[in-house]
Amino acid sequence: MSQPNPHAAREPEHGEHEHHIVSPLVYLVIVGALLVCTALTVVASFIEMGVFNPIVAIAIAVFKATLVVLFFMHVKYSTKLTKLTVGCGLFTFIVLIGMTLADYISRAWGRW
Amino acid sequence: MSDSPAIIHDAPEADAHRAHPAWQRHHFETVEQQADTTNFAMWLFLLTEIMFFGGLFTAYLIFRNWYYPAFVAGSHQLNIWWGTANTGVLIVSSFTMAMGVWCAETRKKNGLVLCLILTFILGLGFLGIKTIEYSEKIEKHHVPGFHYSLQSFLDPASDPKIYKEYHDKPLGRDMAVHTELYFSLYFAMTGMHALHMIIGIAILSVMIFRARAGAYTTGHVTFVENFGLYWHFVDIVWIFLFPLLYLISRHANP
Amino acid sequence: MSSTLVLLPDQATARIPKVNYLTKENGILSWLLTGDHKRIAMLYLVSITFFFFIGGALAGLIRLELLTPQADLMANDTYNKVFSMHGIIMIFLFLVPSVPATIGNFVIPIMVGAKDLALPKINLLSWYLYVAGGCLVLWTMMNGGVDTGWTFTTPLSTHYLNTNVLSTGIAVFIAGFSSIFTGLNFIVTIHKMRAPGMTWFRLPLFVWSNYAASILMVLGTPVLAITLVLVALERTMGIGVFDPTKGGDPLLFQHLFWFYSHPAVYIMILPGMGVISEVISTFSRKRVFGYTAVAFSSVAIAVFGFFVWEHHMFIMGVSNYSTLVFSLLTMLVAVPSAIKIFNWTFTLYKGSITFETPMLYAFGFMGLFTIGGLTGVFLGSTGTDIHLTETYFIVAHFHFVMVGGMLMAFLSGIHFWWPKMTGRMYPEKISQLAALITFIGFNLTFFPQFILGTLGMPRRYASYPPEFQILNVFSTAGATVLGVGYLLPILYLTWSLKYGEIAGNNPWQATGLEWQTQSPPLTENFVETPIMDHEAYDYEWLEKQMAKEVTSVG
Amino acid sequence: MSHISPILWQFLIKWLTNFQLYPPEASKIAPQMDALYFFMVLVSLVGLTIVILLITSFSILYSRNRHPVAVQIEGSTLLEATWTIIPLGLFLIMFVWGSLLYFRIYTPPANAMNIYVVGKQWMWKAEHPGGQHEINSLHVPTGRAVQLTLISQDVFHSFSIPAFRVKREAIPGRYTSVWFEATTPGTYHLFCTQYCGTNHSAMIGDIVVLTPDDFKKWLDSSTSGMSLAQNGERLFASLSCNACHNGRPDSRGPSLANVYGSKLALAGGGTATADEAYLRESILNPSQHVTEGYAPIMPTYQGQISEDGVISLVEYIKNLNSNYRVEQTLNTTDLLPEGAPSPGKAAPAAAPAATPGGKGMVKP
Repeated sequence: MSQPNPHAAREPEHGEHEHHIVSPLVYLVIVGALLVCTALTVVASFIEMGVFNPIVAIAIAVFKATLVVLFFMHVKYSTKLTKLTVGCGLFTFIVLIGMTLADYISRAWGRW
Repeated sequence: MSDSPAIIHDAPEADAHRAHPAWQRHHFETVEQQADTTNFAMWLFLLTEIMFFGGLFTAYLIFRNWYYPAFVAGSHQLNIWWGTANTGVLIVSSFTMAMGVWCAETRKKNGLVLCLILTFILGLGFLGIKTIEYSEKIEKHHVPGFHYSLQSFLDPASDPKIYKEYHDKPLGRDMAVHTELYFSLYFAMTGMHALHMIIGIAILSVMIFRARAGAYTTGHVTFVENFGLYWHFVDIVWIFLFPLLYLISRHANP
Repeated sequence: MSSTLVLLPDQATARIPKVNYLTKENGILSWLLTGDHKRIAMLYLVSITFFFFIGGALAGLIRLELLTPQADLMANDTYNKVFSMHGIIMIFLFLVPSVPATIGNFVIPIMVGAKDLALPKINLLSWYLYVAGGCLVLWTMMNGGVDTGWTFTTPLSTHYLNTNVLSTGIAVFIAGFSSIFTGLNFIVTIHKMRAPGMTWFRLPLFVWSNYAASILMVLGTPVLAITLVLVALERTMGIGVFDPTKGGDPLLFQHLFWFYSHPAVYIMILPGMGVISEVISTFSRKRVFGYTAVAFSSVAIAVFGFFVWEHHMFIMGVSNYSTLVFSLLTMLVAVPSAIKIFNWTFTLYKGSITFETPMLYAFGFMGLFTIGGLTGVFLGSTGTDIHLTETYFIVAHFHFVMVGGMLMAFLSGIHFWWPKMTGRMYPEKISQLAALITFIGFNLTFFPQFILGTLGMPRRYASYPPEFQILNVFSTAGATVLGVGYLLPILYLTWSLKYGEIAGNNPWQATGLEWQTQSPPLTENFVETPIMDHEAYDYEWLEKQMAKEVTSVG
Repeated sequence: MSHISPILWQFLIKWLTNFQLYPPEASKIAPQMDALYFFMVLVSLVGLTIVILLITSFSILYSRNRHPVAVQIEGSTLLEATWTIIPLGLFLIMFVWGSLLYFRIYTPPANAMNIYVVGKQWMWKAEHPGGQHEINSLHVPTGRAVQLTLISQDVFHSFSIPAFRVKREAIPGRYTSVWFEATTPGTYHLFCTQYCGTNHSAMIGDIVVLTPDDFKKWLDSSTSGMSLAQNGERLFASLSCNACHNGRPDSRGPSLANVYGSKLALAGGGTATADEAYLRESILNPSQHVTEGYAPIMPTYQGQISEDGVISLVEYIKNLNSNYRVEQTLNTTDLLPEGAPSPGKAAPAAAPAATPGGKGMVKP
C-alpha cells in the first residue's frame, strides 16, 4: 500500500490513529488499584474527618473514574479528539453544577 | 488559517478499489475511518449520558447541602457492605469487559466469549444485590410516594440493627420528612443506573451469541469496543454514586 | 431587479437526470427504510411542514381569541391548551428540527464531500423518534391536550393540572432524543467524513453553524430529558424533588429546564444563521466578509449559550449576585450575533447583488433578527427585565428571533436549496411576492406586541383589559396576512414539483460542493470522492470552472 | 371621507387619541426605568438604522446592474474589531445600568411599610399590618416606601404592576420581596404574569394609590378589628409557643423579644439574620434553624398553620419587644380555675386578644 492514502492528508486525527492494544497486565494493575481504592474510601468514611469526609470520598471517586477513563476506556492511548470530547463533557457537567450551585450558595449572602 | 495552501490529491483509481471487508459500510472510504467514526459517535453519546446524570447530580448536591442530617440518616439506612460488594462486582465486571475487548483485538474467540459471559454474570449479580437492597427498602417503607414511613428517623432506636452501629439521634419531624427526598434521589439515581445496566446486559446477551459465532474476532472490534465504553461509563457512574449515596458520614455519632 | 443570477438550462432540452436519489428506488418501503440522508431530509421536510401548519393553525386560534378583550371564542382552559400546544409543537416539533433536520440533513454531507451522514441508521432512527414524539403530541391533543405551557413549570405541571402532562412529557422526551441523534450525527460527520482537502476553514459557514448547534443539542438536550423524567416521577410517584411541600425546590426545575431551553434557542437560530451566510454570499457573489469571525462567532454563541440560562429567572427569587453574573454573560452572548449581522452586511459591500427569493428572505431575516436581538438585550439587562419579562414584550422578542429570524431563514434556505432538492424551480415572481407578504404580515403581527408588552399586557392571557384591544386587533390582522404568506410557498412549491422549470446543476452559480453535483443528486452524492482544492466561497474558482466547462462542451 | 366605514373610522380615531407607548409613571422607580428603557430604544433604533441604511445603500450601489463584477474582500480586522467593541461597550453600559436598577427595586429600604401578599389560584390576598385584608386589590399611600412580602400557597404567581415598573414572582414555600414608592394617586392594573393555570387571566386586580390622608381614612374604614400582630399573638398562645418562648431563665426556647433583625448564632455553627424569611422557616422547619445553646426539640408547624397564620406569627414576632405579655398570658393560663389547659396544651380561650389596650408590647 505504497500509494498515498487520501485520508492521511485529512486531519491529523485520522492519520495518527493506530489501534493501540493495552496489555492485560495493565488491566490487572488497574483493577487492583480500583479495588484498593474502594476499600480505602469505605475505610475513610468510618473515620471522623469533618468537612474532609466528602472531599476525600469525592477525591477517591475522581481518581478511580480517571483510572477507568484513561485505561479501561483507552483514552490515554486515544486521539486528541477523544480527549477533547471527554474534557468537553466534563466542562459542561461542571458548568451545569457549578453555575446552578452559584445561585443556591449566593442566595444566603444577602437578605434576598 | 483560511489561506493555507490547497492540498490537491490525485487519488489513484487503484486505491479506491481496494478490497473492502464485509463489515465496511458503503459510505465510508476505509475501515479505519469507519472505526474512528463509530468510536467518536460512541463518545458523543456518552457525553449526553454525562449530562443526563448531571441533572440528577445537581439535584443531589443541592438537597444534600440543604438537608444534610436527613441525608446522613437516610444514608445510614443503606447497607454499606452490599454497596461495597456491588462496587467490587461492577469494577471486576469492567475488568472482564476490558479483557473482552483485548480478546477481541487479539482475536481470541473463546476468551472473548468467556469474558462476555463473566461480564454478563457479574452484571446480573450487581442487579441481584440491588434487588436485595431495594426489597429491604420496600419492607421498611422507604420507597418515596408509597406509604413512606418516617419511623426509622423519628425513632432510630426502633431500628436496632442500624441504631447499634450509628446511634443516630432522632430527627425532628420537619427534617425527617426530608429523608423522603434522599430516598427519591437514591431511587432515581440508582434506578437510572440500573436501567443502564439492564440495557447493557440485554445487549451483552446478544453479543455472547454473536461472539460465539465469531462475529467480533475477525478484526472488526468496533462493536465490542464501543459496548466496552458504554459498560465502563456505567461503572464510572456507580463509582460516584457509591460514595455520594452510601458513604455520607458513616462514623458513629459520638 | 431586472437581471438575475438564475441560470436555467435550455428548457426545451433540459432533463432531470434519470438516476438520482429520488428515482433510485421506488415504493413506500424504499422511503421508510432508507438510509439516504437526502430521503430522510425529505421525510423530515414533509413531517415538520405538517406540524408547522398544525402549530400555525393553533396560532391563528390564539390571535382570533385575542381579537376581543373577553374570553369569548374560547374558555380560559381551552385557550391555555391552545397556546400550550402551539408552543410545544412549534418549538419541539418545528423549530428545533427545522433547518438542521431538513436542510442540514440534505446538504451537510454533500457540503463536506461525504457519501452520507456518518450514521445513516441512527439518522433514520432519529426521524422515527421524531414521528413517534409527534404522534404522541397529536394523540395528546385529541385526548384533551395539555395546558402547562411549553415550559412545564412546576409545581403547576406536577400537582395542579389534570391534563395530559405525562404523555406530552414523554413526547418531548422522545423528540429530544431525535434531536440528540441528529446533532450527534452531524458532529461525527463533520469531524470524520470530510473529503480530502476539506479543511475546517474551507467548510461552508452553514456547516460551522450547524456544528455549533449540534454541540448544544448533544450537551443540552439530555438535561431536558432528565428534567422531564423527574417531572414524570413527581407526577406518578410524588418523589418531591420539585415539590416545595416536601422540601424540594421548584426553582431547581427552572434551572434544569432552562439549562436546556436557553441553549435550545441557539439550537433553533444558529442553523438559520448558517443559511443566511450561504444565501448572502451567493447572491452578492462574494466571499463572506470575515469568514473566520463568522465561523468563530457561531462557536462562541454555542459556548456562551451554556452560561446564560438564569436570565429566564431574574424575577423568580434567584440570588441577586448570580443575576449579575448571568446578566453580564448574556450581554457577552449578544456580541457574536452583532458581529454576524455586520459581517453579513459588509458581505454586500462591493458585491454584485441580485434579489432572488432566498435573498429577499435573507434581507427580511437581517432586519427582523436585528430587532429581535436588540430587544433581547432589553431582557438581558436585569433592570428592564423586571418590567418587560412575562409580558407581550417577551412574546414579541422571541417571535422576532424565532419566526422573524429562524422561519425567514428556513424559508430562505428552502427556496435556496429547492432546485437542488427537487431539480426544479419555483415561479420566481410569486415567491418574491410571498416573501414580501411574509415580511409585512410579520411586522404587523408582532411589532404591536412590543408596545403591548411595554404597556404591561401579560402573556398567556385569554382575556385582557379593553385598552389593549386596538393593538391586538392590529396583531390579529397581521397574523392573517402572515398566514397567507406561509400558505403561498406550500402551494407553489408543491406545484413546482411537477410543473416547475428544470433547474440544472447550479442555477444560482453558488460555490458549495452541493452545487457542483447534479440536481437532484445521486444517492451517494458524488460519482467519485471530490477533492477540495479551493477555499469556501471562491467565486473566481467557480468562474474558471465554468469557463472550462464551456470550452470543453463547446 | 364618507367612503370610510364609520366603524373603521371610530376605530382609527380611538387608536390615534388613545395611543400610548408606555404605561403611566406612577412610582419613583418608573422614570428611572423608563430612562434606561428609552436609552435602549435609542441605541436599538440607531443600530437598526445603521443596518438598514447599509443594507439598502449596498443593495442599490452594488446591485448586479451597477456593479456586475464583485470585488472579493477577505475581511477587515479593524472593522470587525469596531463592531465587536462598540456593541460590547454599549451592552456593558446597559448591564451596569440595569443591574443598579435591579438592586434598587429588589432591595427594600429599612423603613418601608410592609404589606404581605399571598397568591393562590386565582387571586391575590393582601394583608396590611393593621389587619386590613384585600382580595385582588391593594391600597397604598403615596410618598411612602411600601415593601411587599410575597408568597404563594400553590404554584408560581407573579405580582406585576406595570405602572410602577415592578414585578416579582410569588413562590410557594419562600418569601420574596419587592418595594416601590407610589407617586401619583389613581387606580392601576395589577396582573399575575406567571402562567398559573386555568384562570390565570382572571388573576388581576387594582392597585389603588391614595394620598396619605385618604389612605389613613381607608385603613380606618376597612379594619377588621385585629391587627396582624394581634392575630399572631392569639396564634402564639393557642399553639403554645409561649410554653417555650417565654423569656424565662429556664425556658426551653430562645426569647423572641427583639429577635427580628438580629444576628443569631446557629447551633450548627454559622450565623443568620432573623428576617421574615428566617422567622417563617424556623416555624416550619425548626430543626434547620436551631439557635446556639438550645436543644432541637421544637416540633414543626408544617401543615398546621396556613400561610396567613404564618404571616400573623411573623408579624407578631417582628413587633415583639418584650416578653412581658408573653409572661402575662402564661400566668393567666396557669391560674385558670379549671386547671385543665396546661402550658403544653392549646388554650385559645385564654388568649389575651380581648385586652388589646393593655401594656401594649404589640404595636398596633
